[in-house]
Amino acid sequence: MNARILSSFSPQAEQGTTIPLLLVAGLVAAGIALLLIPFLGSQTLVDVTFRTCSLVILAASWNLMASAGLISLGHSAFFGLGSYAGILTANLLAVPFWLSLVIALVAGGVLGLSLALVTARLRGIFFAITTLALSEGLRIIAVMLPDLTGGAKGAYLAAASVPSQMTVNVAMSVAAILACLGVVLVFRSRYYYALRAMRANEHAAQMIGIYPLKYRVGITVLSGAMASLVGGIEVWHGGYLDPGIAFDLHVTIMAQIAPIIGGLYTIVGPVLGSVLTIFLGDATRLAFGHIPGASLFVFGILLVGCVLYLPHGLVGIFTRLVRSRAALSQKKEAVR
Amino acid sequence: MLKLTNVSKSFGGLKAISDLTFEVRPNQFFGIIGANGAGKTTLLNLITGYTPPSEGRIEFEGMPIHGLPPYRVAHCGIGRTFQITQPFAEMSVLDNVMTGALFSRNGARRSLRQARAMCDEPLRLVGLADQAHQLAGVLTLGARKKLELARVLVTEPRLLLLDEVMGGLTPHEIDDLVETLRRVHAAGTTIVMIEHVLHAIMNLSDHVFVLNFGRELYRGTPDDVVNHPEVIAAYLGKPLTEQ
Amino acid sequence: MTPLLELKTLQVGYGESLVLQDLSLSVNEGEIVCLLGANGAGKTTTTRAISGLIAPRSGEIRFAGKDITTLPGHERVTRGICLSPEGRQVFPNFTVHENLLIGSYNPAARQRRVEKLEEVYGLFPRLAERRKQKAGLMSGGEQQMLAIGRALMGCPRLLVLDEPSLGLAPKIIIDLYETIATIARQGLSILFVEQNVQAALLIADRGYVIANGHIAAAGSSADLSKAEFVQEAFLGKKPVAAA
Amino acid sequence: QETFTIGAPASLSGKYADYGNQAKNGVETAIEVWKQVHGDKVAGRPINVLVRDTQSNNATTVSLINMLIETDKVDVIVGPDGSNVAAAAVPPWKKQEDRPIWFAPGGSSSVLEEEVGVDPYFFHTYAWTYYYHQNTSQAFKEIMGADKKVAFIYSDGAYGRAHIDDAKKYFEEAGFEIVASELVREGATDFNPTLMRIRARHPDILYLLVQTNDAVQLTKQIAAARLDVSLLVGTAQVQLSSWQEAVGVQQECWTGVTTWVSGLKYPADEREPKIFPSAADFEKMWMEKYKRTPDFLEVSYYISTMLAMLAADETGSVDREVMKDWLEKQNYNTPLGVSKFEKSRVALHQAFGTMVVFQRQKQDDGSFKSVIVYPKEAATGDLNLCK
Amino acid sequence: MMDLLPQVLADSLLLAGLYSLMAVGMSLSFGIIRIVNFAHGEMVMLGAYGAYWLFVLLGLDPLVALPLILVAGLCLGWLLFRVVIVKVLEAPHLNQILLTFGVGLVIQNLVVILWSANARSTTPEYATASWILGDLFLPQGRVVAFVVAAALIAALVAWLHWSEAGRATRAVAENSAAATLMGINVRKIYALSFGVSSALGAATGVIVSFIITITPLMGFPILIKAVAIVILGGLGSVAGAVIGAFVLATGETFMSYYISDGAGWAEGFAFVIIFAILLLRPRGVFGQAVETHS
Ligand SMILES: Nc1ncnc2c1ncn2[C@@H]1O[C@H](COP(=O)(O)OP(=O)(O)OP(=O)(O)O)[C@@H](O)[C@H]1O
Ligand SMILES: Nc1ncnc2c1ncn2[C@@H]1O[C@H](COP(=O)(O)OP(=O)(O)OP(=O)(O)O)[C@@H](O)[C@H]1O
Ligand SMILES: CC(C)C[C@H](N)C(=O)O
Ligand SMILES: [Mg+2]
Ligand SMILES: [Mg+2]
Repeated sequence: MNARILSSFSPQAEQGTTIPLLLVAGLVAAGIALLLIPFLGSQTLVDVTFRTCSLVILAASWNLMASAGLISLGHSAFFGLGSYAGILTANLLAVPFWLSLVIALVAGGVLGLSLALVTARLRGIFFAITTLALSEGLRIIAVMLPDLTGGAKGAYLAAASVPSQMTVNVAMSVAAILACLGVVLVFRSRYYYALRAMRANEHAAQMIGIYPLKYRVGITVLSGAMASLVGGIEVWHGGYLDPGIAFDLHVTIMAQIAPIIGGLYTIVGPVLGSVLTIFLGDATRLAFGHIPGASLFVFGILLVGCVLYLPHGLVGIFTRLVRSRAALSQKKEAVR
Repeated sequence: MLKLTNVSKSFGGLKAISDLTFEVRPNQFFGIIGANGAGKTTLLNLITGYTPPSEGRIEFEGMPIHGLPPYRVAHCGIGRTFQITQPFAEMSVLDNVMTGALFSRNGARRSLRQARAMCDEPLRLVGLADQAHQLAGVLTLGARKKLELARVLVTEPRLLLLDEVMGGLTPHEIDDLVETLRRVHAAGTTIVMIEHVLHAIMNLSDHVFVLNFGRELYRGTPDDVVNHPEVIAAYLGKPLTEQ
Repeated sequence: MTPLLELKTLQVGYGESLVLQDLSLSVNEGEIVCLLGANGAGKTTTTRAISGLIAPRSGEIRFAGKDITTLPGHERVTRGICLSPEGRQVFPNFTVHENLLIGSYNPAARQRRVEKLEEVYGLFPRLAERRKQKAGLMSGGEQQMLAIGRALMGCPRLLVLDEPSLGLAPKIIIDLYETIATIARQGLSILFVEQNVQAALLIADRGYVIANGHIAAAGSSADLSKAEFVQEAFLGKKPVAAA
Repeated sequence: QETFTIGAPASLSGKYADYGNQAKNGVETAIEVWKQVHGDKVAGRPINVLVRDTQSNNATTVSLINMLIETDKVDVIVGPDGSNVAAAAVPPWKKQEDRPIWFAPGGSSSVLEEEVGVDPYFFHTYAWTYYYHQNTSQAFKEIMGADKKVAFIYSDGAYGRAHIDDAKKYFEEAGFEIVASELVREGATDFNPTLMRIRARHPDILYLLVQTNDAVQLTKQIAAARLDVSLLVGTAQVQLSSWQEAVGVQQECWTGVTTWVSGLKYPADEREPKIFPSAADFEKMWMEKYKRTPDFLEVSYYISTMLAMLAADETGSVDREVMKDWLEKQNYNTPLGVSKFEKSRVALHQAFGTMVVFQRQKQDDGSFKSVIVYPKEAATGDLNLCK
Repeated sequence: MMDLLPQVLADSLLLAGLYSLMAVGMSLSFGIIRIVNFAHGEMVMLGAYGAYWLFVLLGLDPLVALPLILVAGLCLGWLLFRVVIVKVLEAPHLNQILLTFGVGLVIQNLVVILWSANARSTTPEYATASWILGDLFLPQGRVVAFVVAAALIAALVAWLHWSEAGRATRAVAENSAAATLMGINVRKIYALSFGVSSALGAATGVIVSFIITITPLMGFPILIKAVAIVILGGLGSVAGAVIGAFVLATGETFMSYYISDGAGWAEGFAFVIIFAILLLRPRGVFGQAVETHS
């Protein structure tokens, strides 16, 4: 039992084919709750749920790339592209809500594909900075093509049929559930082994037959599509878009913070991390929001604290707890 | 089975491999020795696609493989270990081996469960079964060398290239490994082995190839090699019997 | 007389693994001591512990009568322990001359810099010829000379050499050993790690053999080269295990 | 007990923190004054002010608006500031069936106006971009004549993009010749290329359409470039004390256009003289409290907050229909002029669109003063040409 | 527009000086400690505020304040290293980036709390004066900044190459373990180089204090630009950073002069170059062999 729980949390999961019951149960319960909240919850709950789901997807998407050793400093590129794909197709081609989401999804996938192909030789910090450049570059394009994007003045969603807020909220919940399922599937498939092997050592990975580009493309397409989808949904939620919002570094940073304080390279880490990040963000905003600068100041301190004192995230703590308990029980057995 | 024709490799001005021609026949146990920097590791890198040869042809089972990327070479049925071990540090020993099982030639058709089932045998063979759940990153050098071997064995290569797998092992472990390799060989795997542990390589190989400054110095049976004056001068220093 | 260097029941490890389990040895003033052991036995780890690159888990290191167990590495240099590390570790983008200059970074050595430079250049004329060349472009053997010369620049009382003959041509190895003997005659103590056991035992006064994390054998060079244990493990005389 | 709740989303951190702080000062001062004058209650209810930080972030703003309306059930919204943030607040507010009355004392972008449309609950208490340029083009035409060459510099940010089209339109209509209209990047390190291009066109009037940060740097670079222009004009920044302090003596001759500037002569209101003192007294009060003259956002936030409280108190109701009807009818004399709401280009409720053109002029004691030069009835001095 | 060419070149040169100093500090801490310091922009910001307050409160000219601020920057960098950075020396790149980002966020908002978000600038006389040489027009402030930047970079290079401590610093950069064996206190050198890097950042702040606008958020655009330059030139190389700065400054200036709306696209130029360089020469023009595994 312990080993099973452990495997679902720890980065070095082993029982590849067995999905622990607890995890399944937890996920199903969380999924049902997520789907019900838009209908039953209070406005605050609905709002927090929406933002948490949004961050969960972004964090999971970022974490997928990171799992393959691809550190993205420009996740807002995907988010922003998705947002623009959503709003432009809705405004110019009058596509309905669901279709615009599909388009955002595809756009993100295509951007991921191009990124993977273009950066096939880059790793580590070099890949990271390319993504940063990608995001800033897209922002400049959006700013400099006002006839298309509305430019810095921004553009409002002018769709003929705006779905109800509840529909948009449900869409985000569904997307979050699908994203988590997607991640679970990836982490329970051969992909998971390829990703970790690539992250550890692309050289050696090749020698046992892994074609890194194939998996790199796969993962950036998936990850890009996920992040783009969030951008697409957010546009229908916010109804307004400008380049600063779309390609905001804040999106990237949040997408990184969540997995790091949750637990990098794990399934539940980004989810836990997102919940905690949203909580900390709201708490600091409510507690210190009336003093200029204070809310981000406190948030910064919390962030620094998390990096210093939770180097392996919440999951790390949990794993250590389970480990030491397992060790304890083993010792007891040995005594007997 | 493996055939090199006039293969050369230079790094800038340095000619690490010059004009090598040799052939490894099916089910041979082919030993390679040579001084440090003679070009042995470079040779393996050439065969497995990590560095393209400057000149020459490399064929495997009649197919040219020079210029193929490493993963394609691996899919052809060639496995190798690294002299400087390259474990996937954040994965457990078992996961390391499983990765091998999943992505080898036939791996595509295997489920995770099947791949998992294939790992026990190689782990047992190299003596890592006890440590299957440890993180590869914390293994000792010797254990890492064993892991290298297990990870490549599980891919069921037809040609196995070993780069100093015995370095870092105790004499006792070396003896065990010699036995293991003998069995792998007997089961039909062709093996090319680079080794400084002389008694192991002399004992296992049926053919020994001596490399010196990137060139062939001599080749022959182990007994021929250890008694050849040039080999003694370039590599052994003194006749084996005097050592 | 208290020994210059004394290691008492030292335990050293990396991460979860313990490499040296209970190691004690000593080096007297003006003595040449060699350290033998299989690959991965912990020889390098011992030299790293002595020069403070890794902290022991327990045990004691005494130098010139003082406890230096917790002294940081750079301060040990000031006290007179200089290491020529495994794999040479020269500063590749520094010129040969700069490498030597940085060797006498510690204040005591800085005062004797000119004199020491002359001494090193005298010892290795090759370095003098190449003083303006970038160290990274030097041949392996030249880099090894540089590493030793650099360690000498620090005006050591105890010179620790980790596999100084690695990558050197046999002829240079002979030169090197003569040099080591010369240095020792000037009153310096030397602790060196060597794979080339025969040569090592020729110039060393005493030797230690590390196995399984402790000293498995110790004694004068003459005794050691006769010991069956050493012969089996290092001199290739062990009959191949008939399993 | 039920309260009268004012939701005040303000950008207290992030890139608009400067504006957010002014917004907060305006709202808080209004509450303070109200309590001194009318006691602790509005329409018989205790006052509850929720100042919330948008962090200059659009997503946060959307959540804030949703929560203020649905969870906090605010009776009015005052804010937010900063064009992007204000723009982002529109859709979530409009989406709510029972949206409360919204005072917008910040955003000037006509994109925002178009999106709000004829919504009856939207009350704009600040000038739209086109007011700026109607006023300046008219002022300069009357004072200098229209046979002048104008060059515009606008930023690629929301501010510049929102202004440039209207600016060109009105100056062209007034008969000016537009010789250059140069885009600059927000936060660029060097504006010299742009200035050199403009120098080649020899404009008489150089008009900046950029935010304060860029304006500070541009002002200094323009001074260094020794452009031969007769008039330097800016929009929002010229009356901001932060700009004035940052550029020091270089503020000489800069001309601005705004709703509020020190030295306006609006009288006190007779019914509520303490709530709406004369412009001069208001300034005095502000000087006592903050040791400086108020900035324009502070004034419009103050007045908007006051109007919200009066609407409830006078009608004795917090019903938005009742308040809206009252607001449509009221007209106070405020420090910003008469508070009557009228139709603007698109939107239904617009007050304080009257703008004045003023110039920073050096006084004998070496200090600088904003001299109002247009409209004539408000003028306190003449427009000087720059040397 | 060819007659503008001398002016274009002069503008490029002056801008390049500024960019060089922005990037060199950042490059230094990466080259020696292997840390991409995302709080470097905040060092610049603090330097600018330092210059501002000394200017406003004590009437000190920024150039007079420069030595004081260099020392203060050094101390602050040293302290920052000792208190937080040292704890992530061995951590993955990602944790380091996030940590320094968090530190930047804290500093930024601390400044907002202490001094508000108002825009500020220092106004020494040379900030708004200029020299005119024939057709050539040289803003004094920028010339001053260029001279200061050049002098500081020259001093840094001289220190690195000819002083004992500088040599030790380079040794640490090349091989920190071997440096210990030379008797060099590696931690101290790390702290020192982080301090020097911060001091250079603060010095950048001083010279931009009379050129661009001082706000709590001014650091981020500077950081992005510095990152671009450092990547262009190759991580960890001072010469590379200077060359990268020249490439970027020249490109931006030319675009602004010769392309309509070029000023708006100019920043895009940096990113196009980054892409091109990374694709053609993943280690930058002057890159040292930098480990690419994170
Ligand atoms: N990438 C490279 N660039 C330049 N020179 C190289 C490179 N790789 C290897 N060399 C050089 O080529 C020569 C052969 O190296 P190789 O690693 O093949 O030796 P080896 O025979 O495996 O030695 P050892 O027994 O020490 O493993 C050496 O001199 C080495 O320095
Ligand atoms: N940085 C490290 N992290 C973890 N384990 C290490 C590390 N360095 C060495 N080891 C392990 O410690 C053991 C002893 O290594 P050491 O380098 O001291 O051996 P050695 O006797 O010098 O061997 P060689 O003859 O190969 O140089 C080896 O098993 C090695 O795997
Ligand atoms: C906040 C205000 C000063 C106005 C803002 N700059 C805008 O254009 O909307
Ligand atoms: Mg080799
Ligand atoms: Mg060793």
